[in-house]
Amino acid sequence: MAQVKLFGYSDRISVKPGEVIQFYVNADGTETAEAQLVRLIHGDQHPAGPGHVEQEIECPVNGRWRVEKQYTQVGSFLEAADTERRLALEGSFTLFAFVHPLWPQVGMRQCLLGRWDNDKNCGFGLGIKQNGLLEFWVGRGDEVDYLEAEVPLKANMWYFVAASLDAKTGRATLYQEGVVNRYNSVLGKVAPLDLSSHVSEVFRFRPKHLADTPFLMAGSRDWHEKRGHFVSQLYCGKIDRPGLFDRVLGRDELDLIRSGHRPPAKGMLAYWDTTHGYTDQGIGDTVTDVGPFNLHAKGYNRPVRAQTGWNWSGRNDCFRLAPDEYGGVEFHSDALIDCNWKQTKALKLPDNLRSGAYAMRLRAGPGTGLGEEYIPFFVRPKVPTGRIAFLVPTASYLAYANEHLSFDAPIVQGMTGMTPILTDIDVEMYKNPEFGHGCYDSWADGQGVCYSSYRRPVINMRPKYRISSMDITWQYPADLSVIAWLEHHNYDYDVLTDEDLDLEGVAALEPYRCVISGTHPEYYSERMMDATEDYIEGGGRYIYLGANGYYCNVAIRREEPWVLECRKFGDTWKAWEARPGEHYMATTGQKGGPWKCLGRPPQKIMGVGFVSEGFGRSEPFYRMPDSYDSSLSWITEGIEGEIIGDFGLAYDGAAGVELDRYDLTLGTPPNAKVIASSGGHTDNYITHVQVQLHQHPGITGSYDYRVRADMTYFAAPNDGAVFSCSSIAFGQALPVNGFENNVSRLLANVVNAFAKPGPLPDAARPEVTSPETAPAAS
Amino acid sequence: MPNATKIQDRDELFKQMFEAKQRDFLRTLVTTEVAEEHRIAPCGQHSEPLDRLLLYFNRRPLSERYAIMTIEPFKAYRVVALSGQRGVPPKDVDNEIYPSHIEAQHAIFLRNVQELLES
Amino acid sequence: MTELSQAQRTWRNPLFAWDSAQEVEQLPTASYVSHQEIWERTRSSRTELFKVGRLRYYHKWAGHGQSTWRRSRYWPTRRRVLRIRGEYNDKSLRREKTIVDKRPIWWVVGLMVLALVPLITPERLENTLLTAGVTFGIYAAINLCWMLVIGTASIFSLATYAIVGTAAFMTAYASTMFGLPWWLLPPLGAIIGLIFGGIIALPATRLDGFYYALLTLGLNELCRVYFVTSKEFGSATGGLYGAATYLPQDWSSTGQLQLAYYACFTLMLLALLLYRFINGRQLGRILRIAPEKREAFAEATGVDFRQARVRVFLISSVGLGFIGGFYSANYGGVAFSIFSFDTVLLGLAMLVIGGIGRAEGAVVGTLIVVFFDKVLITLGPIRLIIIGLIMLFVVLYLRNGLFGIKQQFRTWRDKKKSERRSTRAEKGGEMLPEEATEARNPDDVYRRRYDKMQREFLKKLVTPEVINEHRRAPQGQHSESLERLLIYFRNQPQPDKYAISALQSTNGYRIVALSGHRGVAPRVVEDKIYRSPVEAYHGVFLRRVQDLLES
Amino acid sequence: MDVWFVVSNTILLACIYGTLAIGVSITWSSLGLLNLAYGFIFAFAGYGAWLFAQHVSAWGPAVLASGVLAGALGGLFVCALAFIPIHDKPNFTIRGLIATLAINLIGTQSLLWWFGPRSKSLPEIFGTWKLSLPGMTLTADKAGNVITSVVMLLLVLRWMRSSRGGLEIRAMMMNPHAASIVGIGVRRTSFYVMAITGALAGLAAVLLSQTYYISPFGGLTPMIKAVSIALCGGLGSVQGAIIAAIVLGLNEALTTVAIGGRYVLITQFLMIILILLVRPRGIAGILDRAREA
Repeated sequence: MAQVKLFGYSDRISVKPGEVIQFYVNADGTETAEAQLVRLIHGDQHPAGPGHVEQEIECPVNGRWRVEKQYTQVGSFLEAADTERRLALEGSFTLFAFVHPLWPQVGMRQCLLGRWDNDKNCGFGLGIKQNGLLEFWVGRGDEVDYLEAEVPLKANMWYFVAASLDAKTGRATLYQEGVVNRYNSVLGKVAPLDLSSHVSEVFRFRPKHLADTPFLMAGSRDWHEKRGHFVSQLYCGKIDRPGLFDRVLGRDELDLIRSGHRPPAKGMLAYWDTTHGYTDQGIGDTVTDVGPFNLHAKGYNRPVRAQTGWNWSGRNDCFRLAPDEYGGVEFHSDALIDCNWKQTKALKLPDNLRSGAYAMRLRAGPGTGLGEEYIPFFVRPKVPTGRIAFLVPTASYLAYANEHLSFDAPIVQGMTGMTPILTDIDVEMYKNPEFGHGCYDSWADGQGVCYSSYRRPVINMRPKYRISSMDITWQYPADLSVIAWLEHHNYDYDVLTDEDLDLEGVAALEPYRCVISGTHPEYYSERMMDATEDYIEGGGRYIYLGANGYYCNVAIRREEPWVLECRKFGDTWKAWEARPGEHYMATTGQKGGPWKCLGRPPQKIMGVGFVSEGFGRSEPFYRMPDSYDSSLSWITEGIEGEIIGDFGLAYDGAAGVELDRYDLTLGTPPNAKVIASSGGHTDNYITHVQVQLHQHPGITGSYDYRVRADMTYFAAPNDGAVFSCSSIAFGQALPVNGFENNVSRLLANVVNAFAKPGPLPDAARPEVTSPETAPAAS
Repeated sequence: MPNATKIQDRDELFKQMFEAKQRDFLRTLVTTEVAEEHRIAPCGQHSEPLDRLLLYFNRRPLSERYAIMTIEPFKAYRVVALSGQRGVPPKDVDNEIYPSHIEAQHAIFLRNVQELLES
Repeated sequence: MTELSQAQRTWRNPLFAWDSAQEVEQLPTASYVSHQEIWERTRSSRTELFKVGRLRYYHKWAGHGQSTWRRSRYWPTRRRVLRIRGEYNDKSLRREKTIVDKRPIWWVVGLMVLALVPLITPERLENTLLTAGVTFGIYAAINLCWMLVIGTASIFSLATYAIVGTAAFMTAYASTMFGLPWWLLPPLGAIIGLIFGGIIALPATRLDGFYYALLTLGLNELCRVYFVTSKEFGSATGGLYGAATYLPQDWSSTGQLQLAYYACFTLMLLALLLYRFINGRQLGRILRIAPEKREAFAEATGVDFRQARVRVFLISSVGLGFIGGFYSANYGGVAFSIFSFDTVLLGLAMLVIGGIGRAEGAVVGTLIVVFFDKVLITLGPIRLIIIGLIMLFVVLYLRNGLFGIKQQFRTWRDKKKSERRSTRAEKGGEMLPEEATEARNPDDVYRRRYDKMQREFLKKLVTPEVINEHRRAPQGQHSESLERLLIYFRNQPQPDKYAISALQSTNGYRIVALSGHRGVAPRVVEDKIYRSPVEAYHGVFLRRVQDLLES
Repeated sequence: MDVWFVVSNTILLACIYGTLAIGVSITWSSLGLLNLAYGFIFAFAGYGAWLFAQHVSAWGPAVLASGVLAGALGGLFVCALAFIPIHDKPNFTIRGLIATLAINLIGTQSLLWWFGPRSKSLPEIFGTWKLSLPGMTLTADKAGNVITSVVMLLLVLRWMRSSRGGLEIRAMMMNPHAASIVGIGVRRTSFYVMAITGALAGLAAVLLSQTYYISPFGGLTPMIKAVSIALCGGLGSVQGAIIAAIVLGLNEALTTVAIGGRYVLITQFLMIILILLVRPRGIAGILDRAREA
């Protein structure tokens, strides 16, 4: 019997009671699954904590669900809206495009442009053969005539390619010329490569067309018995300004197009000007046809727009400056934005549902491992009621979605200093990459993944999941430790997500006296940054309960909040690097990358910012002199001794995994106080590139004093305040010893003070001029 | 430890604490073998104890650092102390003339070790 | 180095000053070893290094560049006149074109020579040569059909000459008895071939290769005995003669011979066409999926190879019958010798010498055997002995006949090459120059060298102290020796890198090795189950140390 | 119909065919070699016996022995030439078959070249006596044939059953891989096998020469019959071969009596085809696990 596997996702991640959420489930080896709505309390199974805790909640859809095998269309491509079948050409025609293949020798045929049915062998197409040769083909159903170029296409080089068929003589001609300049390709002019190839041959027949074949770019129509129609022959690479003529374009005419002239009007059927429609605020998924029939092409799985085009001259680094040089649309054969499965169930949330982290739990077969699936979502209150909000960093969940670091990144063992501990689900995801990647992965062709979405199973956004390369909980399951802590102390809290923050701005936070962040809110859009800053400035009290947060700029479309865009480059540690000139996000037109490089280091809002990461071991915090400041003693009230948090579910310490540091030069408010700092980190903790200009020996834990977490507090305008914990491991120290420990106590002190109406204790008392007690250490 | 409230930059505060601990540790690394190792080859790959000592010495604030002054290239060198302030020239620390910069470097090392042990 | 003091064999933990509970103050460790020592000591390669590079046997044509390359096909197929591969030379980036398959050229040249033979034969040899040529044409045609049966359909039938002979005898009989004109004989033969083939195809579907071979061998013998003993077929005269022939009786014997030569040549061309159409098209392709012993696989993929085999068998039987009819029309009759065991044997020799499964093998094999058998006829039995010896030689030493020599030579050469290389190369060692020529990225060449040096150095760091230290704390602050080992291990490339698999069922941990290829799951390297991650980490460490010491 | 005649002929033919077929069968099952040089060995043994009779002694048993010896020699010769060099090469079965055919061609042509096309005859080995029984007459050659071949066959089977060499051969027949693992040398065993099967062919040659003559190509028909019978009985099975020999002997005897000698081959092949169609692996093809080709 086949192994039972369940995977699912929901259409929304943040819902209010009374709203409808839809679930999509894919099942292997079973036809039914037991569904149960659960409220998630704790998701880390570490023996030192409470283990996995959930509450089953009554709801109308609990019980047996019929589930089925679902199919996913992976790969990005463009489909032309050709309802009148103008592109079903039977006479002479010419196809052309600028292309920048990423992986021509992948061993599978890739279709660049064409109205081609792979199953019925009908139509025509221009593509790349298995061995990398440019190829033009025409099919009659029973037979296909192919014509291929003489030399294979080289990866990462710009070409102008064209193919024409003369209906009268049957002569097919293939045109391939390099359009390499000093900037746009991997090789420059000094490499002795002759890229051009012109081949011609007489074909035996003209194309026969099926009525319903779509005209596709970067893929072609295919059919499978169970799936029905889908798109295969997916292309990896960029296409720039393709077009279609209903006559044969001569070599001279093609040469003109190649040299940058606008294609002639005579005989033009379609000319997709990929640079058309760029705005200051981003680019959509539709590629405009500026030809006579307006056959606009719609992107599927979000082809990457605004990539450098064939004529990128290196002078301009943004599509907003020179849209004409940014005509590249990049396709990847394993891109995935939305699984688009058939809906399995819809649930109208009960009106009395409390705000919190929920999930639809599905079980089939053994009910464990791959036979168990949680589809998580967060319930906001209809009207904010709580004094406290827990802000779930869903944007960062998306960035880390389905990461495959243990498998694909050789450096990860060196970074973590650990051997990965894999589970069945990791292996399953590696074997079946159809649920896509996160922004820590590369697409199969080697380019970094810049789009991630939650409309697909995101297996690391699940309770119980442990990130294999580090053997701790990470993001969602780690954040559940904070929820468990809030539950344990019976705080009156609401749950909010990044999505709400991005859509509603400061209005989402304003009702709350105190906002608590997740353990690793790394990815922040500008709207989220602004809202957070405004909230604090307006008197909000913010607990930054993690580290390496507010670090990287990302972009989210308002109308499609399930997709995140992230570009990685430059002065940061990065899983991949965006090409030069491709640092601006197509979604908003903003520059991506670390906020520090954009002039907004996290220190400016939170007082601390990323300094080091290392894994393997965490250390305790040591109280710093400021904690003995009598005006701040409310923070450490009831804490014995100088050591805080020499325990935790993440490597037995409250300071570890990733660390943030107080840094006046990067904008820590000068009134910030350091309550405690960690020390004694191992040499596996390395100072981040952003805090030094050169790399030299001695920048690791046992040499460099900057490798530390600073627990900071500062008062903000209007009775606002920020408390930053500066360590990812902090949240995971909370559950130790049944939530009775000094980390828990310290956080409770802060939360209680923050949530209480009126000014904070330290504001009430005048500043004490001399310290009361002895120094922290000597 | 200096009075915490006098130092505005909490970073500086931690740095002092860190270095105090580091010195405690580094003092345990000082042995005759380490000194001998340095004498033979002041530059190049070193054993971990020597490496740790050198990395510490080489990252002292400039005002606490020594340098070598060439009196005559390849013939005579002297050890000087940097001021760490623009416009203020280095000061001689003694009158010793070393025939090669290797010996001068070793002399600096010994001085540094001495100061470490005394701190 | 001199005697080490205690201090040098002790590692002091820089974090102990932080006095956190987990820290030990000092641990025994290995003495310091410089990683530079190995670089300084290594002055030359351990094996002798030879100049490399090899001659290019094939002419590489230059690329077309800007000019248009007009290609053409064999009308009306989609097959190109010549298969040409265009590429960049890996080393020089020069554009090159290679004729991948030169066989069409050889065929054209060979067939043209054959067509010209009658015109250039010296007078004195004309008779012998042309007679041999006639035989050659007919036998080549027969062998091509036979090759379809043996090579394409993988039916080891030895009844070929039985079909030809039967068709020949029947048509000759029909011609003598009913006065059929010569041009009716081949089609009639084809019908007889179809019937005969149909009868013997029946057991072919049931019997395994050898059973069938022996059965058909017997069948051949059966036909011989039958025809030899049948009075109607001229048991008294050693054959049946007097059938109609296409050779005009009023022509000179030379003229007749030349006509016969060209007729047989045409017959061979027809057989070649038949071979091409069967072997090169759908039927042949189906059957190539189902070579012997992979039949189950082919069947599983839905290929009806049995039916395809029978169809090929029947088609070639029709061909053979046609040739049989032509045979009697050519010679005006037929002798019993067509059924003789030696004929079968010689035919088999022709196939075997050329190489089974190729048209050129059948034709050239026939040419060789016919040359010995008919041209050197004066030698008597010795010529057959020679043929037998050639056949024996081919079977004993060549894997697939004369035309398999190239492939066999290459295999042999590659084997020798890798043998030689393996005697010189050391495990995990540097790339030898001959290996380096095959490296696509010269960076790899250096990486191998660096890696080798690094490992030589790291081997010296492995001591019981280091292993104990790791057992104590797989993560955390480590002594230099241990840290160096760990950094090396952790930064290895992904393929075959160790990882740990958490077993849900038993709450244990097992060591696996990553594949390094997307979609390929890690493989389990040992059965041992570790109780905790810490034990598993140490297990991985021990394995890595083991691998290091073994390399 | 003369029942006795049929019976005696059946027995006689069965004995000779059995002798031949068992040789083919053993070779196939133990070595995986289909020895189509059997005809040559046959003729070679005949000529050996003839030469012995011509030049040394015409005493029956001695001639018989010389024929057997010559046959064994021929077997060894084939083994050394066609088995040893290629038995571990790919495609051995087909190549072995073709190699033995080549040897057959070379050998018979050499015999033809050396001795000329004229047939030779051997002296009467078993004398010329007759034994008259009620209903039938037993000629010396018939009786001798039967007795000698049965004795020889029994000897061979007995040897195979009880001796070390026989054990090795049987081990090879059952499982060549396992046999080679336990240290039974393929080469050495192959010499045993080929010598014994050659000897059987030699015996058959001498025995048949009592009826037919010795000629270079005289081995062909016996070989084809032997192969067909072995095939029919199920390649590799001794029992099968014996059963098939009896069946085909009976068929031949009956055909001769009923229709006429010239139809013997025809009925025989029809019979074989029939048997094979019913049991594609021969009569004993299921009794013994036939060696996989």
